[in-house]
Amino acid sequence: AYYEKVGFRGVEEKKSLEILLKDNPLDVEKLCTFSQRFPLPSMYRVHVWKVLLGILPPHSESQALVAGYRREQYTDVLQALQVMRFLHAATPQVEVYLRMFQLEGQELPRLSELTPPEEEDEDFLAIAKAMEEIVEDPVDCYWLIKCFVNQFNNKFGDSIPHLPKSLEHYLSQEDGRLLAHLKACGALRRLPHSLWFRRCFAGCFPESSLQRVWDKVISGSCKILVFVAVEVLLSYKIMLMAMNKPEAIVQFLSSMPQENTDAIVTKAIDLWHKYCGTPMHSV
Amino acid sequence: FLEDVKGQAKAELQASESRVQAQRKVTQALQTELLQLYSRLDSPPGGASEPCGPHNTRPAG
Amino acid sequence: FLEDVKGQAKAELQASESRVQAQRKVTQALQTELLQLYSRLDSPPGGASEPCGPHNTRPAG
Repeated sequence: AYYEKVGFRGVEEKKSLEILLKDNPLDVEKLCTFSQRFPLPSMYRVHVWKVLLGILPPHSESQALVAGYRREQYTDVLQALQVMRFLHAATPQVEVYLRMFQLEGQELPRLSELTPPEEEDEDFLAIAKAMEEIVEDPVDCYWLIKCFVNQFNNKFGDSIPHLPKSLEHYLSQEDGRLLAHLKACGALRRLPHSLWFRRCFAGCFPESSLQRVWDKVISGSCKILVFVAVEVLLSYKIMLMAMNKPEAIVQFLSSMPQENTDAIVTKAIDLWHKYCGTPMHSV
Repeated sequence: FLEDVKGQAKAELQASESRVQAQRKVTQALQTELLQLYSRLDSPPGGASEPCGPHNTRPAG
Repeated sequence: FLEDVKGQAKAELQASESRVQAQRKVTQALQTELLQLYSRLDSPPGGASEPCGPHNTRPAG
């Protein structure tokens, strides 16, 4: 019965999204609210992400023109990097995206000083790798990576340093004993915050779970990341309580089992709605 | 309605201008590389020691 | 009046388009120059042998 209900709900949600997508121009605010409340049906996900990130304009008459511009820009940048010998046939695709992003951000090193990607690039590469799994078309993929990363940094850059504190707060509400244990053994400060809050769980969750988290991030919430982290900790409470070495805890959390990440995300979204409320904009 | 038309035009213009910006970044990068290469060409070939130059110190990928 | 707004938007977009084309000509010229420089650098100063190996076998672009 539970699945029936979920399935039914899914159909209703899909219908109401289809109605929203017929609007011309698209109501971006309503699409945001929809994505905050419901998971996006996978067949519409890339399209909605592109609209939310401003890659596609809301007016349907403009979309083909703008899509053409996006493709041209992609080709121009890619081609220049090839001529400059920054890219070769063997260059991994995610590194191609990195160099393109660096060129557009005026952060491309000189060719003579070029080194393999460094640690500071790892967050970008992890996000790119995950996006590559979700999005087939390389032009869409590059634009989504670029706009996701830029929007995330612009919008949430100031909030990110506060997320560990927020995690501690909500964990204390949900499970004081677990929090006390993590504090006592010195693991709390060493949790994989960067993996969770800078990479938005890229490389940590399989894409099927990850994209449901990114629906929320792209539509405007970075707080969801805190609740996902809380649920990760709660889900593995028994194991974590049995570990006393912070290294072991960090190690375990950095390469988590991949089995029940879907359940973790579902619970995290519920928890997030519980604390932060469900966006009520009618859709 | 007028606002709507204006909004639409603005979105198109922004997307078009984004291409111009990208082209400018490409120009800058090309100029930087050209300058580097010219300075390599200007230094005498028999000189300092690196016959193959820095371009092959880089792993391909 | 609406036609006026639309006409203006169209003119702005055209101006942007011609900026793109102008920039593209610049980058094309720079790329051509870069390719030429590379081919000069890739062919060794003295002879026909290629001491610097595989980096110059790769077609750029």
